[in-house]
Amino acid sequence: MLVTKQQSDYAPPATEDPRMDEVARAVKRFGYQQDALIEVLHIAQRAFGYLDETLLTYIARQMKLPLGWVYGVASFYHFFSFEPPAEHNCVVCTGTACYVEGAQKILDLLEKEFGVKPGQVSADGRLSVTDFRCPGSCGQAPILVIDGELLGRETPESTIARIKQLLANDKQAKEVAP
Amino acid sequence: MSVITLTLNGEMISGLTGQTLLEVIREHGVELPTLCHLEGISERGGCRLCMVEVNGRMTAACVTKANEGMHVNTHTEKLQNYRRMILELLFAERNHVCAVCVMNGHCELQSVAAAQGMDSVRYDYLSPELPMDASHKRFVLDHNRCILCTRCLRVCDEVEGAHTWELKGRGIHSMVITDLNGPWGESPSCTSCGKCVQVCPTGALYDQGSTVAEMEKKHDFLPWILGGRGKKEWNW
Amino acid sequence: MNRSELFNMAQVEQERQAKLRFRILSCASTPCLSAGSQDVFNALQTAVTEHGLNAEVDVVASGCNGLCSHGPVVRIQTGDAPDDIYEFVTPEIARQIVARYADENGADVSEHLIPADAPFFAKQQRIVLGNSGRIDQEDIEGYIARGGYTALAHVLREMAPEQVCDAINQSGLRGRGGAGYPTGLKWQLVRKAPSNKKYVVVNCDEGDPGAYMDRTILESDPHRLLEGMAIAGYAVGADQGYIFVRGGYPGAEKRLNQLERVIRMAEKHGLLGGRVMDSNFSFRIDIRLGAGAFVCGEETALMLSIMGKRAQPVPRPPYPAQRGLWGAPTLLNNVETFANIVPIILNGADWYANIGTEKSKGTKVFALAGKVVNGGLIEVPMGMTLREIIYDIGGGIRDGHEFKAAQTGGPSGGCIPAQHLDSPVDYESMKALGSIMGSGGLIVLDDTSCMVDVARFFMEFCVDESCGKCVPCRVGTMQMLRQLEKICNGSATMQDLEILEELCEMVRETSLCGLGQSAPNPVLSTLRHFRDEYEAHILERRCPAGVCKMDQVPVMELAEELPRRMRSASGQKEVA
Amino acid sequence: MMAKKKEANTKIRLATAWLGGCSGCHMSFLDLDEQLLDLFAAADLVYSPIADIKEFPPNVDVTLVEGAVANVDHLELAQQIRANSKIVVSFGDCAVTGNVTSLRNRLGVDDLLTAVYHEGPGNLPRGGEVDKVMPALLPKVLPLHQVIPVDATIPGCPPDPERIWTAVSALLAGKEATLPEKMRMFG
Repeated sequence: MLVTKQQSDYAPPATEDPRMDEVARAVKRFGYQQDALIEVLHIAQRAFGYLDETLLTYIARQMKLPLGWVYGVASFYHFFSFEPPAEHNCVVCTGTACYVEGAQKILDLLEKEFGVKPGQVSADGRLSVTDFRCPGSCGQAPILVIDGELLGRETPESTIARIKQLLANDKQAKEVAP
Repeated sequence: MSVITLTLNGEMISGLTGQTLLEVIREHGVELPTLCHLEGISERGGCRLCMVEVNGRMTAACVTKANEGMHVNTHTEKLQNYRRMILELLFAERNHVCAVCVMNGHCELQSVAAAQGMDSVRYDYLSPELPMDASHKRFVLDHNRCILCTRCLRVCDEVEGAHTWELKGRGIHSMVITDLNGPWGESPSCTSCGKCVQVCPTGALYDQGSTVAEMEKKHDFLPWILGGRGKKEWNW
Repeated sequence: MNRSELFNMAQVEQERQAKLRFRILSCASTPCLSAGSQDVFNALQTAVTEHGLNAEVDVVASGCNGLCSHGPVVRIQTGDAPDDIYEFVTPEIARQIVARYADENGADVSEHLIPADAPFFAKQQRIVLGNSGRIDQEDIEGYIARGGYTALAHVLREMAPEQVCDAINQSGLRGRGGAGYPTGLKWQLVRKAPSNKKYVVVNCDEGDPGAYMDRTILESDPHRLLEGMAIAGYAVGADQGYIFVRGGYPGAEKRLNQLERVIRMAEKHGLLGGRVMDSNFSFRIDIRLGAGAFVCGEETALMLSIMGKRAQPVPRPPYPAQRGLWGAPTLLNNVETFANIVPIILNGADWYANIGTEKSKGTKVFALAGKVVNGGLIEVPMGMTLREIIYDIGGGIRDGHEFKAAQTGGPSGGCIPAQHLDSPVDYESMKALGSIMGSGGLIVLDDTSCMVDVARFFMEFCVDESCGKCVPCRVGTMQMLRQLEKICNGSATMQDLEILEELCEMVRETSLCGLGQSAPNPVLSTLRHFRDEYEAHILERRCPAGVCKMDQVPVMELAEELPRRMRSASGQKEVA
Repeated sequence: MMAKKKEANTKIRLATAWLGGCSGCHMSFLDLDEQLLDLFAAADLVYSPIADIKEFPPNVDVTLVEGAVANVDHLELAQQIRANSKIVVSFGDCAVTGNVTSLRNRLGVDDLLTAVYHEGPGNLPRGGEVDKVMPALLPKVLPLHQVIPVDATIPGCPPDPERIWTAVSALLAGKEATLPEKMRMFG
């Protein structure tokens, strides 16, 4: 039988990556229901850190959805990212309470110190800055989340100090390692 | 289907249950401007040009079912003013430079603006930096002229059945894309049927090689196909 | 689990707790975590072990006590005496607290003890938050010991579905998501909609940037939500519920796992799932994740998101009560609304209808934040004045500044100035003042805030959150933002203000969904109450609060300004 | 003698100005051909790029402005025009919409100058062009009505003579220059 290229392409591509298996298991767990796309994307992003073309193609084929559909949904929601994450991530809450308490000053100083605006990654790929609304800790505003750690009542200076410390620790660790 | 009676601009008119207000209004010879609406594909209700006042409240005629006893006004001063404002917003959103556009003279946005008396744009032109995609061997996509009406998405999904087109992002950053945001020419799902190009109201989609004012579009094929397939007029 | 098993379980847990010397509830909700409450919790556990009290003392990670600005907060329950609540607890203080309760001669920790009559607590009426901070975040026993699931038991045995809808209707409860639609009416609509399949959805996406009521209720007292949803399911004839909850925010994963465990726990005890409490009623609850889109506050967008699609609202009608999820009639309420159901059933519709004002019944939870002394999660009867909320509960403005405005309703709401501080807080009064009740964000602004800048902040948010489907919202918000930016940087003229006002009206009237229709509200309300600030920016070229940079000039003045700028730039170069 | 002077005084004082545009609108204006005779029977041309008049005169009745506002000279002239004209008409798409002139708006002024004067053929030494050689460029090219109030518009790139005549003859007759739908199209 003649198998055209298109047909063979449409099967989910074979993969050795165990993280892909995790995604495949998730699709299966949701009974291949197409309406679970957002759940599957959450799981995929957790496993890979971001959503690249291979991964999105894999999901589309597993769930039998048009490619554009998957991309359209993933790009609609701010949580999903198509770029690899930086080594360190500093999330600054820009919700109303944090804004009122000076979150913009934190962002301004971050840009001045590290040259990174919200949504950007530093040139060396080590630090990304994200703005986010909101983790729901308004009583402790302004709020930061540095590498997953939730921090309240921060100032521009304390933020810079924390990040410098973080970057310096890496350097030390690298110097010790070899 | 039963007959319903409603008031259109002070006159009693009749329509059928299930019809949209837009259908009823146009049947009675009152012209409403539209951009995202296209007969033969689903309604979107996005461009808001067909806004009318129903019992004093504004609603888009294309997505509102005609109901018994509705009082509909289509051309109040406020509505006319809002329509011009919406057109100004569209012209300010992207880089609509009619003079150097392939669709100059045939463009729906251009002619709706002229018809509605939109003589200038008071808002800041946003002048976004937008790419063009000329990777397809037959067609070109120019985001500068796109008004995000999504006719291309709908015709591709509903008539051609390929679902090549999608929207990416949201809000002011929305863009039409093919598949995973790759070059159109490399789209694995595109059948190059060209329906999207023909239904596009502006110069966002056009034939390779056309130059200023050369591109014209025809969407007569839609009722033809939809009558044949959808309404099962082709019985062989 | 049937009715008698439920009561038995409650009794066992009550007796167990009664035998303890004391219980320590350490707040583990997000604000306290950001203040370091995990370390406090660890210190408490270690200290209890060191005192050899493991068998006699509970150390529990609890939900929110409300006083988030003073976190970490620790609550001590000692028998029948009123609870002691400690603020600003550090690991060291935590050890001292344990020592104090273990042995009367321990160090004095009263400095951190909040007086029992502190107005922050005394002026509140905690119904929705009744269990919050008083029970373990997860364990079902604690909830059942406080009467949990008896409302569901009662409903299933004693009430017909219509009676439940009627009771909710009689209570006068209105939707707490913002618009204030009568909850009972909505339930009746779904109940009457003809369909074999119906759904109950709770919106816990909470996109308002500055509000965290819903997440906190979900964290602090999750079983109450499940019970409320099950009652709703029974009343409207649905067998499937969805909790639409935000994923992806920092700490979300832990919360989601917790919620998942809570649902499984309720299923394990037969309080959810097939044949609930041995009745003929079945009700499953699943979690669906949001991924960061404020527009999901619009019900049609929310349902699209649950169905895994781009959350672009579709025109109504049809309303979700007619055609919702997968075309089936769907009941959609927010967390706080569902959290009100259990107390209404337990105490009766009349009891509830006696709280609040004529048209706004019951209590409202607010996330009080901004420039107040006491920020946090509060619950007050409807009709309390803003002044009482801000000055009595909130303790007034910090650092000797002047109150300027209260922002309610987030990006869809508005700002209420000082002259209206004595207005009662209810749906109608807020609307009359040009704001909305909203879901409960309440941000207090002082004289260091520029109201034009606040309007600009919210418009930036709306631009970011517009789904892009309809032109007025997609481009109109962007153009409004442009005008506001011009006002804030000094380049605006009075004509720009006119353009802005005209756009506000157009976007409000022609947008497809609630997001666009309400996007101009922050501008309209600040224009209404603080027009002088707008005019100072434009006519006098100054920002009265000193927030805006004002470093640009109107186009007309560029003829002089541009050559000057260029000369100074090239002059600097020559010097360098 | 007296009669002749009086007659001259009753003529409409017409001006045309050329800001940031290609002069195509003026070419189209000249294409009015024999209608020009009718026009100048009723109007005096008191300022125009096609007439050698240095200063924009006072008390102008109608001024047709071609081109968008791209630099400070345009800005100053636009202000002079407004101050000295009863009726100001945006003449052609550049004045009405910014059109081709505004295509540069996607670039920053510095990048634009670099691209044109330094990266293009025949490199010039850097510096000086900003305020010695050429007038300072505005950050964005603007349509005329975003700089001064405008009373009427004649769209088109260029507007064809028919449109120009329809608008101008209406203005000369003291009527509003409202164009019919077909003549309102941009482009």
